[in-house]
Amino acid sequence: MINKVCPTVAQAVADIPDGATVMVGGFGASGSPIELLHALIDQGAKNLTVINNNTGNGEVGLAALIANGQVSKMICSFPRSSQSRVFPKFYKEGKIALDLVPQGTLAERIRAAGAGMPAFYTPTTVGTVLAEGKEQREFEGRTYVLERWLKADYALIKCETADPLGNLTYNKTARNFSPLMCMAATTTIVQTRRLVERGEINPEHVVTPGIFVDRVVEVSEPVHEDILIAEGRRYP
Amino acid sequence: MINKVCPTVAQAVADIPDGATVMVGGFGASGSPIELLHALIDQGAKNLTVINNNTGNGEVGLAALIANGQVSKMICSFPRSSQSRVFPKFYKEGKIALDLVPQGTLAERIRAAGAGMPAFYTPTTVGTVLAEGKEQREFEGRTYVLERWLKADYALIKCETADPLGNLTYNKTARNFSPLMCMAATTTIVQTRRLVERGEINPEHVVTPGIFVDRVVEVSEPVHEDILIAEGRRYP
Amino acid sequence: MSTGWNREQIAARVAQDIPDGSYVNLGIGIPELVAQFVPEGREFIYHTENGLLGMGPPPSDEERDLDLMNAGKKYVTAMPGAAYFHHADSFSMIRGGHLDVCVLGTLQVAANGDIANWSTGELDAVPAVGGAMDLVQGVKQIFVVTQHTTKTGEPKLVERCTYPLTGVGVVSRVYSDLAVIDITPDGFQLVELAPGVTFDEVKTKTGATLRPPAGSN
Amino acid sequence: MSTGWNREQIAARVAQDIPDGSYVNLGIGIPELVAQFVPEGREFIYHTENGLLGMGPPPSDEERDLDLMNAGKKYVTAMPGAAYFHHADSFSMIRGGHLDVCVLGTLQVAANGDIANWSTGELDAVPAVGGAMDLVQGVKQIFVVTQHTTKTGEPKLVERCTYPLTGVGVVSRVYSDLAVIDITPDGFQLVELAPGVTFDEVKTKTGATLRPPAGSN
Repeated sequence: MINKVCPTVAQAVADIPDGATVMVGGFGASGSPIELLHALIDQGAKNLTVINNNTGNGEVGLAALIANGQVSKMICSFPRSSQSRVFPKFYKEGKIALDLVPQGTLAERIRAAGAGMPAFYTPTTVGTVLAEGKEQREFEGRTYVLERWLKADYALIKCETADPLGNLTYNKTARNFSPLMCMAATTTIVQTRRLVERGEINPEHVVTPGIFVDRVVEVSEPVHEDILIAEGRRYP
Repeated sequence: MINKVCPTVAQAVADIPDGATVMVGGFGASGSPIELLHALIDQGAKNLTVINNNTGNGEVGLAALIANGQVSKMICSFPRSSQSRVFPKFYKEGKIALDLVPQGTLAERIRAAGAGMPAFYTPTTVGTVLAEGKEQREFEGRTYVLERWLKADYALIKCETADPLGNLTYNKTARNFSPLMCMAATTTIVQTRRLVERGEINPEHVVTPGIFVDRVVEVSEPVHEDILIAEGRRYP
Repeated sequence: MSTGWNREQIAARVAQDIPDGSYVNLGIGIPELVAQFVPEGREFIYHTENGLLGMGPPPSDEERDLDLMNAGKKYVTAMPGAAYFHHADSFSMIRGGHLDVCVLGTLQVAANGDIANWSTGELDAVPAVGGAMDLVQGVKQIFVVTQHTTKTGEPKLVERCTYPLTGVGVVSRVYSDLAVIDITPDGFQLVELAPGVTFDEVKTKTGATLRPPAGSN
Repeated sequence: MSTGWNREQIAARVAQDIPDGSYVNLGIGIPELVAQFVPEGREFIYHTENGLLGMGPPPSDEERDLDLMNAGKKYVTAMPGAAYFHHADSFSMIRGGHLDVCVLGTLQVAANGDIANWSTGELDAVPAVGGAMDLVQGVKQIFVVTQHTTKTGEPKLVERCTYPLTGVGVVSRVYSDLAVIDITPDGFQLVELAPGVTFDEVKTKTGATLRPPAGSN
């Protein structure tokens, strides 16, 4: 019987090596896999390239991973927000690199990697500095930019319900980039609020089919970034 | 209040003009919108280009539309099957054109149209006659073929549940190409087995969000192609 | 004497121009207020790019769900008939031209429809673009909402943007505290003045030629 | 005396080479039979390209659902833990390299791993390709199942395919009624003979050089 369940978050992230490219699900606080991120801080892998829409908030989760000096490069669309202090500081000090990608292009580049398509044309960024140096081409009288797929070695994902085959559902807007990242990473590691038996998820309601998932670990009472920040918490 | 409900299949397809490009959901018999197709036969639009994975079976549904002389070109991946007689006959008589597209490329070209991306690279068909005359290019040491988006004027879709906003769910493998076609057509016309109130479909379970749907008509006891064929039926 | 429209009045004016049944994406700031001024008898469906169609107003404390946010990372609600989806589907709606109207704030908007609203080009700032470049390229109509001038009195409606562009030739209409102005092939053209505002005042505060309304002399 | 494997034995032999936990797509014909011979202690999850992962065996008449078919348009069932999805997601699984094994029938398979299984190139035939070209490009391992020769005795394992290709250099292993044969950088290499079959017989019936098993003299 196939069983992708992993007993602890520590074991789930144990093999992530220095230099890995890691996708992290979530959009701001919603869908951020805080427990997996903190396990990665405990684990200590360095020189990581992290792909996320943002760069974390406060001094927990992704921001704490950056603060701990483990991330050498961020690929994201919106690296600053009202609660984002760690990344801007590191960036201005030259301690971290930034690859800025428009949000829709980021999503589609990740999907393209999961779907086996190395490149596609998009109208986004045409005529802007973000299109500079990129191939451009006209189709039917309109100009488009060539964008490449974006792969990762690992994805760290938070979901609502998972079964031992790795079928997943998400909660509301915590879905965001996560189903795409599951497709695009060589190894997809998922923390789930609820681990259910095989067959408990209606096949019509599965959002991420298990084929895209490698490890599932139950975190039944996940902390939430916004709550941790409101409480003034930091990690470690 | 937004209300996309249309009282009859006849009214739903009334404005499809001669020469239109029409996507038809379904894979073989499953998901085929027979009532909408028969309404289109009654309506009589001619010189249509039809996009479907197949070419219909027996002498009902899509096969009947072809038999009625309304289709000048089919874009599909698999135009013959054990129950497919009309298309092969018309094709051999030179009465209908065929654009043969591999199934995954067909799906992705339709999605690309819906997602606003005019072209993408895929490994499918490299080294085969279906890649002849197409642009090819190497990425990371592997060769890919450039494929273009595929749009339509109309999509005829069958679903399981719809609300007045056009949110849809499907039944099992009757889903197939339909969610993609809803995205890629200028006007998407849906027949639903069950029309429910706004709010009755769980927002987590919506497969096609209403933004992709223009008209919804309830067909509560749809006929099924396999049953009609077993009964030796033909239309009209 | 106070002249022109305040933030709420600008938002209400924008709402008048959105047809019934439109799918709408609202940016942060004044654009968010548009949702409070839907004209009688119309319904708009709100899209937020982080994966929700059918976004509703902010929740009460009891309603609040930590997993239900908008693109500005504020807590929101979902209306009956809403749908959740992932980011690729969400930006397919945007890029694929399925949204009818996007209302955005801006730093500058030019007479040729160019918009610059993501960066002031300062070299030591952290650049952040989010979904702005996707929205301006994909949504059928881009409405820009802005104060007519900066706090220091510089025009925000300009001949050519000096800040880094978000998109080229994409804006169709501008709503400021002073006026509603169309972007036409001939540049800025006045549609309507706010109460107590004169054409000459708007013209003086606009950094490019402003044509009078169509049909006027 | 009957020698070699029958259809079921070929299918059973293929199943031996599929690791536990594999995601598998089975073509029409002998490949379908593989599902009946899953070795003790292993579990395979079956994908059908029309939108189902976790496909189960054919239904009883009572179980039959007209909306639950496989890619060959036969009625099937769904196992506990199954998932439905649309065609773009289904072919993302294929093209994106997420499936482990695809078992396909063929017209010809060449010593360089080329496969021709979609068309005999007859000009008056209706061409039909389906998902074959996607599968051979995308799935990690392509296993081909075939009778060693045609009904008229022509070899189906050839130096170069003469029929229109489905894919170039994609096949890793061939299972015939006579033998299991690997495609190596040096061409066909015998892995295993069916009972009662000799190397020389297989060699004679193969339309290209057949090398003996690795390690043999």
